[in-house]
Amino acid sequence: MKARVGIYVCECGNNISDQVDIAALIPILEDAPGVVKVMPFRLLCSKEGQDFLEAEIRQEGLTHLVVAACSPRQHLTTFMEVSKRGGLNPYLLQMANIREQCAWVTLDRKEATEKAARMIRAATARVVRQAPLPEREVAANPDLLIIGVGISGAAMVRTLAGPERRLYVVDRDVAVTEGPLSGMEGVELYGGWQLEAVRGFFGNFEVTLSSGDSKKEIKVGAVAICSGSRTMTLQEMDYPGWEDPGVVLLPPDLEALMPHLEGLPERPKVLFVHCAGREKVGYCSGTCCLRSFRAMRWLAEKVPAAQLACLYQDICVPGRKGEKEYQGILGAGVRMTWGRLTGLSSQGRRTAVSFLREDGSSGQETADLVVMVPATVPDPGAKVLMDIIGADAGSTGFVEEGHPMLEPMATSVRGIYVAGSASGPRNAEASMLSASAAAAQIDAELRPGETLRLEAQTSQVCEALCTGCRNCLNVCTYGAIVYDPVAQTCQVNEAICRGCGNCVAACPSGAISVKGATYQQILQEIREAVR
Amino acid sequence: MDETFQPRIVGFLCNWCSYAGADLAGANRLNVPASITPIKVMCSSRLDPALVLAALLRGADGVLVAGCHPGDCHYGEGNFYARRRLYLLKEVLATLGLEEDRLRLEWVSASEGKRFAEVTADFDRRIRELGPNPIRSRGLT
Amino acid sequence: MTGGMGPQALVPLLERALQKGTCDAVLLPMRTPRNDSYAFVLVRDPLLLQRSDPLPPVQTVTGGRALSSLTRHGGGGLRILAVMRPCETRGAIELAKLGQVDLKDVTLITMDCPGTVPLPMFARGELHPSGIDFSDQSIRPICQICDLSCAAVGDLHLGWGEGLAPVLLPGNERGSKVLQDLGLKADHDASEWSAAAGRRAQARREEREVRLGQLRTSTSGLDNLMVHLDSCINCHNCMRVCPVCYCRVCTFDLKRQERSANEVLDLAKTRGHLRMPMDTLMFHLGRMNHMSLNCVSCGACEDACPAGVPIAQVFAMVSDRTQRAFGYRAGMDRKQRPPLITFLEEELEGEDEQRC
Amino acid sequence: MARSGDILVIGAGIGGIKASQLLSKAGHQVHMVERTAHIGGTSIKFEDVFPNLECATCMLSPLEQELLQDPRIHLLTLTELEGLEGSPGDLTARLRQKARFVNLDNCIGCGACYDACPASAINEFEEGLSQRKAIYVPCAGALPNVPHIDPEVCIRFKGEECVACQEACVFEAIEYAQEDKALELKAGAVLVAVGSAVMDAKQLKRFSYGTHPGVFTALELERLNASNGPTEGHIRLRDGREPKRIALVHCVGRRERTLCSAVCCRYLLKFRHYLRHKLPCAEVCEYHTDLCLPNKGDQHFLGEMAPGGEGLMRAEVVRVEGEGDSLKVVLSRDGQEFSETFDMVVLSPALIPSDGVAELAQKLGVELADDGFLAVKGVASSRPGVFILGGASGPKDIRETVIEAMAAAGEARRTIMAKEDGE
Repeated sequence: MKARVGIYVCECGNNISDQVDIAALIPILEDAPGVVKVMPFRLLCSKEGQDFLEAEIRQEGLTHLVVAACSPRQHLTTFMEVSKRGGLNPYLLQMANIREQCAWVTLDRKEATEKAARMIRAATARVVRQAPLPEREVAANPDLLIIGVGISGAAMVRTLAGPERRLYVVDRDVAVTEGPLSGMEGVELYGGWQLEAVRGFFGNFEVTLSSGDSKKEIKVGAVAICSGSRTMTLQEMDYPGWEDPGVVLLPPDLEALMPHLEGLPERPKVLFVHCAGREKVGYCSGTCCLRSFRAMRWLAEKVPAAQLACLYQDICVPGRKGEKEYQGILGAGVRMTWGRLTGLSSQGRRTAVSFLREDGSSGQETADLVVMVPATVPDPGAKVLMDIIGADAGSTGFVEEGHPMLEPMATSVRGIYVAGSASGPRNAEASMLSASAAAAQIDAELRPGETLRLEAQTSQVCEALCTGCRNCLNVCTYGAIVYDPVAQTCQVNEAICRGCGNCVAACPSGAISVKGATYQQILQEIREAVR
Repeated sequence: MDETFQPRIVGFLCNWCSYAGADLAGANRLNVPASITPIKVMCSSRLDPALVLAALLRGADGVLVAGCHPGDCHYGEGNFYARRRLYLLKEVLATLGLEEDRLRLEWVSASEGKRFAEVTADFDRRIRELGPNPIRSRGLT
Repeated sequence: MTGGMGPQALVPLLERALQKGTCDAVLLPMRTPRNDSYAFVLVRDPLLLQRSDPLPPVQTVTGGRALSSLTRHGGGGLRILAVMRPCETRGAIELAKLGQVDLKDVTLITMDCPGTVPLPMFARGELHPSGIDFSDQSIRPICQICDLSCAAVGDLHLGWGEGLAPVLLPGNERGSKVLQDLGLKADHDASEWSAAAGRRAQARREEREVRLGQLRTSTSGLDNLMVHLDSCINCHNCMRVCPVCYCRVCTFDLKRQERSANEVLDLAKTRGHLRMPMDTLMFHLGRMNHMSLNCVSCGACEDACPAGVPIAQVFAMVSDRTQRAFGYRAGMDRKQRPPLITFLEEELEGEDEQRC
Repeated sequence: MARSGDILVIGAGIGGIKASQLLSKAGHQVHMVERTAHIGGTSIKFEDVFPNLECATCMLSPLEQELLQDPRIHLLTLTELEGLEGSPGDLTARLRQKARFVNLDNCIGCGACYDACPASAINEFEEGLSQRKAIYVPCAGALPNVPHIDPEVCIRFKGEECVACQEACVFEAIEYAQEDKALELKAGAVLVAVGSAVMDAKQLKRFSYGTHPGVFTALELERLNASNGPTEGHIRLRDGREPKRIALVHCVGRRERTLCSAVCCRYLLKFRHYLRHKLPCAEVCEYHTDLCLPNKGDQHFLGEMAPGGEGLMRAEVVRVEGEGDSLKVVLSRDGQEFSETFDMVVLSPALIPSDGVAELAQKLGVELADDGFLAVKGVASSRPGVFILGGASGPKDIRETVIEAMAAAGEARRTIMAKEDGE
């Protein structure tokens, strides 16, 4: 069918017409190939403008539409809607941004007019090369695999359990099968099982679980990593003299400290050593200071006679609660000493703690009990897990978030989510919070009974041209490209592709093209731009 | 320098940062050389060097590629690859003494309207120094 | 190592390899039945090795391509000993990185290469050296500036020539393994050879600098470049024979490169004149952009050019620079990823950060 | 009884935006109420954000555009809550929308009216570093790209016969006759994302802020560095000179407020990056008591911003004294007092409850904490169906705010669902 292109030039009140001689434009545009109508309009984005365009599309039987107006960032969606209403596929529309990028930035009216002509002709040459793109969807499986049932895992199960989606819960601990989560509606517990393989993509993952020799295949739409974290052991910190009996780790459950308090002198001196292992792990665990302060308060109640001291480097208590606790223990007379722990040693019945001061001089404190406040480290399983899933584990070994700020519950792989301290140190409260955040995101992005909308402008591989060199696969940030060993070519998974076009440029064979930005479309734009 | 020379510069702008930066230049009514004709691409990494070459061989006096600053890419890493590809093309041109300055890669963020104006003005100046792309007069492609 | 003086010394060794089942097949150049040319042949029968010539005086089809057709996308599990020149081997290694060769079951055997004579002259019978040695003056210009002609890039490498006692050197585990299987042990004292190889490389490197320097002056700028490219007839042979041009169809042969008559006329109008056929520059510059990072300077393109364009040397000139730009040398390091599928976050930035 | 799956989100900062978009994705109609004339909150004031030094505008403007085009999100700018009645799943919000005096549908944001306007005032968005007109958008790129008239400044509203903007506008978008509106909305749940404010550094006399021109607040430096800011990104002293020695002061008001503002350490480190680029010759000294680097990537960030701790010193700033053009910063370390001289001092004032939060709490019928932030348990307020996220309940960085936004959205959704099942 022969192209019938309509070009509509918005005067934008006077914003465009003041700088661009639209009358002079019209003849230049009219002789562009395929153009059947060129028409100025005062304000195309207005109600009247939109109705006018809609009517024009029908009356003129337009096959392609060019709107020369403002920035597509402002009104592309507006005019795509208009196209739809006019019965024209919205991808057969091209905008020429002759306001922001021409009229408003060009002093000389003649130059502005010529540039506008180039821009509009470029848009016209491009639009006739554009193809209608359908709005596509894929069916999605609402079921979810949750890995690990610590605080965050359990919270997610409680939040998401229900009749409309199955939850498969895997944990290396056999006990969970009989645990508090057993018997919940739609929840299948796999205690003592682990993840072996994950295939597929968001909405349609195929997962292999294994326990000893037995395997199980399940299908889920998404995976939530809740593998948690743990605190460093004295051995891992490996400070000289850590074996000293007077040295203990701050336990999760403070009651566990009691035995260590027995047999201490009348007014025992208890020294809390913060940042234990921080140098080794290379980050501040963020949660330990508060934990330590609470322990001090608890201890002060249990053993009022105790003299409490604290060796610290930075007090990290972001927010409201922590600072109050801090002021509290300062008020209670806990002696704070700045120092970087270098070693421990027994001194009679006491333990000597050596440290470096900021000026480099070394200092020493002795105490009847040394309580080490340990760094938090990722669960040993996390890295393995990341390898299986193909998501990034950061340099710290914790799961990397999809985006440190905007996508804290996502990972680098779409459909794989993370919650709790698997992605970094978190206390119980923060873990709960992150769990309900992740749950909310999954619930919103993977709604039972609904399909997933696909990007309209995705890449596609021409099998005849692909040599299977996998350059595209190597540069794709989304893992949207797979190599098919049978066809010996690469293929794009359009459910994942975001249409950036990186793979297109990576392919020397020209075997990949991205819909809506093909070689020809851009080339035609170039041609007119350099005329 | 030939005063009558009106350069033709193709400006490939990434949708997320540089195109927005160019819009901001407009919103602020800054002056951008009329020689630049913008072409929007989703990401600087979409730019197949063959297209850049095509632009130069079709007579573009200059080709500007503008993308998000390294680390800011909307798609994560696209601009890192774009940087390598265009650097390669520049090296090829440089080895053959083909005025690699006609090709320029710049980072312009969505808030850098002023920078966009400066970058384009400077590039326009350079292209005017270089004069018309000899490809045209030599009848080559 | 045992007997022989030159590459022929490899033949008995290869026979033994086939007999002992060290490998299932040997891939190496053989004389054609009419003794007037050479081709790579996959040999399973030791007796056939009689006709083999591990180091022919001319390069016909490059070894990398031969290997590619055997192993592309994961061979058939056939354990192959492949005998070829360093440049061909480097081509094979590049192809492996590009998924066009699978080296899993392949043992690459290389040897010092004195160079080859130009294919056209050889084909016309103007040059018919039986064997070729390091003093030969008739070798191709691209060979004359090859500083990697003695690079031990194979799993096994044979050093020889110039009166040297030939040495067989394993380049890695796989190479040593093969020697073991054959009941041979690596020549420990390779000092004499490596000294000689070093000298050859050095001399060639200097020659390369000089010649490419001259070429650079003579090609610099559009006019000068066209002096060399004007004779191009757009046959694209250079691409077709290139061992690292691995595309099914060359991008520059695709329809999308074709210009509509309208566009051409349009150009004719706006320009005084128009060189036909069009897009010669697009093709060559485009190819340099696609291939120069993988170019191994094997010279196949130049051998194949009917118009006498010194295309291999131009490519050598370009790829020396582009490869250096990314700290890459094609085919030398099997582990190193090709430059365009990787990046460093901080690199290639001009002095944008103003210093104090 | 009518039940509503709609959700009311108060505050259009990054938290409110993320929550609204998640809810819209989940199929809810969202009413988004913003007190100012524009969306984006505090985050859009930043050039870069830690720890990746990403360009904030590049990060946020796509989100904002998306929000404005989202058919399920109904944005009400210049609007505040008056009262909230009812129970979870069936709440009625009474709102008051101030007149914009500019027709949102007609205006295309060309800005012709700014130039025409004769009246100008201090631009609050630019931390008072620049002037704006009576009809204005706070900064280039602010969304929606439609100005509003500030009746406090507009001379017409002071009785003069000015129609300058109306005459300048070819779109008949200026409507002096507009009046404040009272609105009523039904919603199943309410999300409060009003963020936090920055303590007025003038209150801490010892830092000489407001009395000496060389003393700046962090937000002032942010705007000075912003390429869309008052100086187009040139970091200059108030008299236009380039600062040579700059002191970055941590924990300003930490003791007075007994809270750690959580973000200062990292944004002050970020400033090192700004300054290194913009003023490579300037000497920068950073004075901190503790370094609060709670996220796994922060230590690495510290290493990049201050390699080998260069320019970092653990010392408390006792006071800042003006000495002509320059500033004497009196420091104390392990009981020892000493001083250093600078020409620019940048303070990091504590984050405090945003103004009007107490009133808002009343109107919402939720409890305040003793320190004036909204009291929360997780993201739940004291009133069922009302959820709090981000800075409203204490100092938060963007990351934490986003997490709470998603959590709050989820909780709100669940209360509504629970109610609906209850039907």
